[in-house]
Amino acid sequence: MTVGGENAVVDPSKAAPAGKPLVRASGVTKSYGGVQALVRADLELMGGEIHALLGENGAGKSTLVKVIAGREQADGGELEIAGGHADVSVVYQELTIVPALSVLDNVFLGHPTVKQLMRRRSLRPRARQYLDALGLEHVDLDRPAGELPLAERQLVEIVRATARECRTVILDEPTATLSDVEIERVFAAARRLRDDGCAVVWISHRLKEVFELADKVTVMRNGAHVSTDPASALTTDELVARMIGSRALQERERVARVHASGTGSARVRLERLALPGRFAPLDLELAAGEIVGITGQIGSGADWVTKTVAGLGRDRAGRVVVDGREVAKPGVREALAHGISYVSGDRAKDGVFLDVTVERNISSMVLGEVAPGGVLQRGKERSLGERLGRLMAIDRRRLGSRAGELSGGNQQKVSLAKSIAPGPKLLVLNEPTRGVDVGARAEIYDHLRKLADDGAAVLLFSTDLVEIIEACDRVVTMFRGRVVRTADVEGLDEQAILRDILHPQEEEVAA
Amino acid sequence: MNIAKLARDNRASLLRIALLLALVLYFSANRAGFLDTGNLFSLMQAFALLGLVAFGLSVTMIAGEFDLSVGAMVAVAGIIAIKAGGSGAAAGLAVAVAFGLGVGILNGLLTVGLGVSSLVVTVGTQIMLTGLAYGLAGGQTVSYENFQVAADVDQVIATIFSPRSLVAIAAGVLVWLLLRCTRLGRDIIATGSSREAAAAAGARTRTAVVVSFAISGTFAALAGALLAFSLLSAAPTTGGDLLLQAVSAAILGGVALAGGIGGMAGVAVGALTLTALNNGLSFIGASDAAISISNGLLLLAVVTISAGGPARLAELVRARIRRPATS
Amino acid sequence: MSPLQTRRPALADGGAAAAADTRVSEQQGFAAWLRERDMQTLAIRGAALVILLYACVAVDGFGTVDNVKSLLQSVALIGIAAVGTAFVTISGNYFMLSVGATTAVSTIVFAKALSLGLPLALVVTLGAGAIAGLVQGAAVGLLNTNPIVTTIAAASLILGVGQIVSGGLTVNADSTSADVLNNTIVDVLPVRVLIFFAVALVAHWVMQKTRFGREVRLTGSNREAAELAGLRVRRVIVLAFVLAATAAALSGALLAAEASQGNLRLGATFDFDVIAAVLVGGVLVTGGRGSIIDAAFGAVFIGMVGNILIVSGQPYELQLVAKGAIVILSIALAALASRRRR
Amino acid sequence: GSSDDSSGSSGGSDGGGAAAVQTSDDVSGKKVILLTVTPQCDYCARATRAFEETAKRAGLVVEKKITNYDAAEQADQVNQAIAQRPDAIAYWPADATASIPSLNRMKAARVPVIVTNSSPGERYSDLFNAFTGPNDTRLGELAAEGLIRGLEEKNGRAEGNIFVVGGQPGSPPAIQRLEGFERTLAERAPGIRIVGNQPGNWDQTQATTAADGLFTANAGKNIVGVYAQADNMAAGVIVSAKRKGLDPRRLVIVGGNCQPEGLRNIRSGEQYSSVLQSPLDDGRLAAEAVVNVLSGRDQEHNDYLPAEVIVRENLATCAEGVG
Ligand SMILES: Nc1ncnc2c1ncn2[C@@H]1O[C@H](COP(=O)(O)OP(=O)(O)OP(=O)(O)O)[C@@H](O)[C@H]1O
Ligand SMILES: Nc1ncnc2c1ncn2[C@@H]1O[C@H](COP(=O)(O)OP(=O)(O)OP(=O)(O)O)[C@@H](O)[C@H]1O
Ligand SMILES: O[C@@H]1[C@@H](O)[C@@H](O)CO[C@H]1O
Ligand SMILES: [Mg+2]
Ligand SMILES: [Mg+2]
Repeated sequence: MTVGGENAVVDPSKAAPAGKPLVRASGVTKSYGGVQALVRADLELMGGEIHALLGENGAGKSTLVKVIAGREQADGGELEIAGGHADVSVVYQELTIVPALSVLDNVFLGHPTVKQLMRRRSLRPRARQYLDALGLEHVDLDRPAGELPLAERQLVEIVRATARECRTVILDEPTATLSDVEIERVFAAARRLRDDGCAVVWISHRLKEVFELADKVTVMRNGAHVSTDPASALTTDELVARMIGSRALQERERVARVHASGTGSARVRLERLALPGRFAPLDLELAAGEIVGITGQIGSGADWVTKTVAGLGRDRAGRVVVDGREVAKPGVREALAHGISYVSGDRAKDGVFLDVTVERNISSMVLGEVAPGGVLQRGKERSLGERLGRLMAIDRRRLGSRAGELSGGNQQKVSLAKSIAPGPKLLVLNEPTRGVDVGARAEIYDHLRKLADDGAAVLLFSTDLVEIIEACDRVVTMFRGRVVRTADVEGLDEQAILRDILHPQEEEVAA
Repeated sequence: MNIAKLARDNRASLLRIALLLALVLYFSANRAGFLDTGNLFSLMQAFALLGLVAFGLSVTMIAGEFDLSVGAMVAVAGIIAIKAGGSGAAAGLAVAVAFGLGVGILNGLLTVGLGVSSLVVTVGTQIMLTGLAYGLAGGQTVSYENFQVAADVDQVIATIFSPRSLVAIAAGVLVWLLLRCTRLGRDIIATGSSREAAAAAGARTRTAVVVSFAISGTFAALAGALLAFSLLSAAPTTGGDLLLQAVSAAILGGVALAGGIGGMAGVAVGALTLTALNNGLSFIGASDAAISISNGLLLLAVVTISAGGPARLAELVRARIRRPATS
Repeated sequence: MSPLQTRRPALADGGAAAAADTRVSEQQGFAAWLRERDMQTLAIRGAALVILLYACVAVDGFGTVDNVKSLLQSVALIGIAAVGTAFVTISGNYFMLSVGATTAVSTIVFAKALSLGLPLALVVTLGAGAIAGLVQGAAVGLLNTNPIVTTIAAASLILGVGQIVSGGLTVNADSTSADVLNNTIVDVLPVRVLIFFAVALVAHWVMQKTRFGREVRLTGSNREAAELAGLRVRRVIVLAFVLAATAAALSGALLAAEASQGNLRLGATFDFDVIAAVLVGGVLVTGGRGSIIDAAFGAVFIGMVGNILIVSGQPYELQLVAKGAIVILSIALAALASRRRR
Repeated sequence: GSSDDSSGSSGGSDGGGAAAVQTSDDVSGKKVILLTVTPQCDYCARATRAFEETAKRAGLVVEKKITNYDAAEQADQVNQAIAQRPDAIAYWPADATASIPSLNRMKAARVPVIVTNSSPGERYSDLFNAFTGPNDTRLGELAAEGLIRGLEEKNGRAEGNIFVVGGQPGSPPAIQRLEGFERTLAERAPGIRIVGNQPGNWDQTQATTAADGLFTANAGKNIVGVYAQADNMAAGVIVSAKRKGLDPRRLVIVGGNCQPEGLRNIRSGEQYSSVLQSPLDDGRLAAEAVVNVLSGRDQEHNDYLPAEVIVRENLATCAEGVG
């Protein structure tokens, strides 16, 4: 029906009869400048099902979602939505919580039924109900949303999507910033929606979730539809093969893990390191060649350990020692001078320069090297960009694009490449593969491993336990600001780690 | 709600009010008569102009935009009011305000329609409006013959107010209500706080921007028209300093340049602070240099305090002191 | 091998090769060049060219060497100040609203200092400007104060000091010692214009090619990310303000040399002209994007439009209306052009 | 009136010289509030200073309120001044046209008012006790006289094309000077044609830009002279002429206000004439008028500054006036 221009939408007053799809997109195309984001995208959503939408970074998932929600105009193709764009609610991949508004106002922002003269009193109980359902009983309705931690903001966003009471609910990587407990709540919410007859689209790079949750799975590759199957008919390997296509599986063959713990010499020592109000004094040694994971729920302080080591905790106590030299005072530059490099957990906020080209992002932490004597050398910058781009599996042709034009996962790779550029002695990462697809994630782990093999130490905070187990040699688990235990990953399973960070036994909590 | 928490949550607002009180205290201690009704009337008259313009401008700032054209609007609206006021001041006022509304909407539409920074758009309209002012006035100061009108708009009400200052106060209250109690107001704040996020969430960001410019255009025009009737004349050069004063008032009042933050109560305090400073300095007959320098110091102090400057300064100093000890 | 082939993506890059995404069509030649540019700056340059050609043909007296010379002379001072201000803008700190005050007080400092000889007078004036910039930069960069209010405050302080120094009176300058600044080289290139070109080119080079310039841009693009990346954010901001204020002081010195006097009202109206030049030049107000040379173009563009209108005998009000309309038209053009591109 | 321009400086019956006012017990200790304009303009600063000195010598207590040519702010200052109950107000209107409501208020409050420098006009003369300051129409006439003399001297006859670089458009001095200037030319030298007029806003740089355009626009018309409404703007015109390769000495450039720039350029021959308008006289006359009004002495209602054409021969008069 439509080619270009407005996305034509079926009259919303005509409800979709049973058995008819709520949303049907076929042959949708969309390009940004020279980039064809959607080549031929098909998707059909039925009420009462959870439909996983999978694909590599840049496959076009988010773009398709935006077209369905009416946020972007397709260049061509057909789109039918039973209830119109207004019957589609979306949790976008990038946070769309408005920091200056209260939690209450955020929940009802853009809600179609809110009257021009707002009567907040009548909205409060409704908001409360939706928030409580996602485990946000403790969150004050009047608190500015910008003050909430990242995970809670993400949950509020999900609350907003459910509060709209649309028949199609699309969740674009809703769990990327959440830890397992919270993820369970989101699962429950998604199931409730399905049981109420909604079509739920679930986009995620965590394949485990998909098998747990989804009824149907659609895979996209290079902007086009690859396949749609019942989830039960697929295996992980099949899924991965479809997602990454010709690159197939041999690329996932990983460098064998060398357990370095106890073998290498201690490169980094944290001695009685503490940040008042965040985490209690802890001791930790990282050997050269070792990847140490650190994990915990919100409020565990685990993420603050990485930030503090990277120089961000201003009031820290204790010592950070790298190769026998103490990092005398807090501060990012000081940490960098001692060979500590940091990868932020919030790439849009402070992880990448969205306005700046990929190449210039990559060189941003080593300007001294690409500009000897203060004058930039184009060739040096270019070859640096190419080298690190290759390591991080960033499309070479995108080196000249503004980072903001890349898909979320590819932005994450840029963030990593940038921090690896200085050749750090200690690489500190905060949720390093948030939103990164399986293929690229494996590549990133490989690279972390190579970096470690070259003698660096790696400290990695993640709430993704699969990541901890896949990527790390040792893990530090934390609960309410204290270390629960430090253990070799080998022999640990997710259950064990989860137990640590949820219900630590009294005697296990370090004094 | 306990008072300590309330005080902690509103530290910045309390600081601002304290500053205003300190100024008032200083001037009245320095010279008897500062708080006399006659002088308070003069203070409120000054507020009538600055406050009104600042209220409007700060709505655009809260929406994450900026209206550089308010100063020129004050001038041109005054001229329009006088030219169109031949058959009666009310008609002149109406035409001028309608003009302000129209230009405001135009500013807003250009900004959202072109998807460019409103600073650039309003630099353009600012220059054009000034040209229009010169054109309409034919290079002259235009004057109004009906003396009664000036007496009316500036007549004393309740010893320190006048219709002009009451209009300004009413305008502030209206916007306060808009931002607090309406969906549009919420969308304006959301738009300023995070444009992309607000739009993605379905807030009417374009409407919000256009409305905020409509408000600032209307308020500036209203201020200009009332001023013209108060002075019985209007000149293309009016309002030259007003823009910077209004920005200062808004920022003193806690409106963030980045958008999303601030409210009319704060802006009122900000405008009153500037007004009290200028009124006070003029009251004690301060020298030219003293006026400039105290204005500068006050602004610098407020902006430093509101940036958490003293604490940062202490921190920087501590860091300096600590460094040699560790090496 | 044709250039087309050399730029093909290398697909045989081995195991960890970049994802081969066939959708990215690498654009060549003009299209690629176009994509790289900021449409606003292109639109401004294009519009400038069109207007220029039109004026040369249609406006009597416009296209003469003398007119172009005097046009550039009158643009030079705004241009120098705009080039300096662009550092502040690109660093993410909007504008320096103390440009006018700095220029005005600099005319007094220069006029007073000229008795020490030209070189010393320049050093003193630029030094005073640099100090003014240092103070503002320190407030914004170290104490995180709001740049707009900080520079409005600084303008008041600077003018206050200027009043104390001059008592509000005009300071006469012995202009003969500053004559070289008023000269014209081989009858075509006025020294002041030469200085403008030199300042613009050097500043442009600094912004594009030096580490400092890159740091300014990155800081303006995202200050928090810049801090996390270990860039010298504070130093960068302080320096941006120092450069801007020094440029404003240089404008003041040239102005005083030309006027043979210092006066608090000389150049006091520069603020808005400078802002208009920077904006029309396509520098992104929120920082990060834009180039120095385009701020200079912006100044020339606005000056040229004004000149054409005067030369063609238009009344003052029409000049203003036309100038404003052109500012808006140029950005509209740019916006439409970049929309078409998508 | 043409007789005013050469009348004595302190008007009134005692008609004495500069230091005629004696400290008399009837005014000393009385409070006068001076409402004045920007300290950033040289002329204003000098006039304000002269006022203060003269008033203090007479024993008056002076309080000063300054505005940067902001009529709105000045209206508030008038309210404040009335509240402060002075014995008299000396009022330099930021915009004479906008001063009527303020004059009404001061009159209603029964405060004696001396308007200085910018006259609201004859129509409103019952609203204030006296006006002292320049007669701007007369200043324009004298500028025209200078131009005519210069053309006769340099070219043998008073004819040809000239242009005008004016003050702030809309400001009374700019309007009135042009009026007087044009009228005199029409009467006495109809062969002189004004071919262009652009504002220089009392600013040298802007005057330069305006002249740049005017010289170019009229390149074919053989410009023989320029009227810049103040000497600093004339200095801008000279700069522009040099840029165009014109020798200012061969043009007849006339200015006004007797500013330091004018002194210098007339001496060097690059400017032909100026018009005497001494800021010192301006300030002093106002202060003397305050004293006269307060002590019940006679005070002429319109007390104009002495004005005359200044050329190289009588430059000394000008130098004295500037102080
Ligand atoms: N605003 C834009 N400008 C230019 N290119 C864009 C823009 N938005 C998306 N793209 C490009 O479109 C393609 C599809 O991106 P999209 O965000 O849909 O991928 P995705 O499947 O959601 O990936 P991810 O899993 O990383 O989120 C990518 O190549 C991306 O770079
Ligand atoms: N992400 C979303 N999820 C669910 N509903 C949405 C979403 N975005 C928009 N909507 C709904 O679609 C409606 C129209 O949104 P749209 O963005 O088209 O409004 P708009 O064009 O911005 O309005 P205006 O022009 O008045 O600013 C909104 O009222 C909202 O309810
Ligand atoms: O000549 C005028 C004076 O009369 C005064 O108004 C100030 O500006 C000068 O140029
Ligand atoms: Mg995506
Ligand atoms: Mg919208």
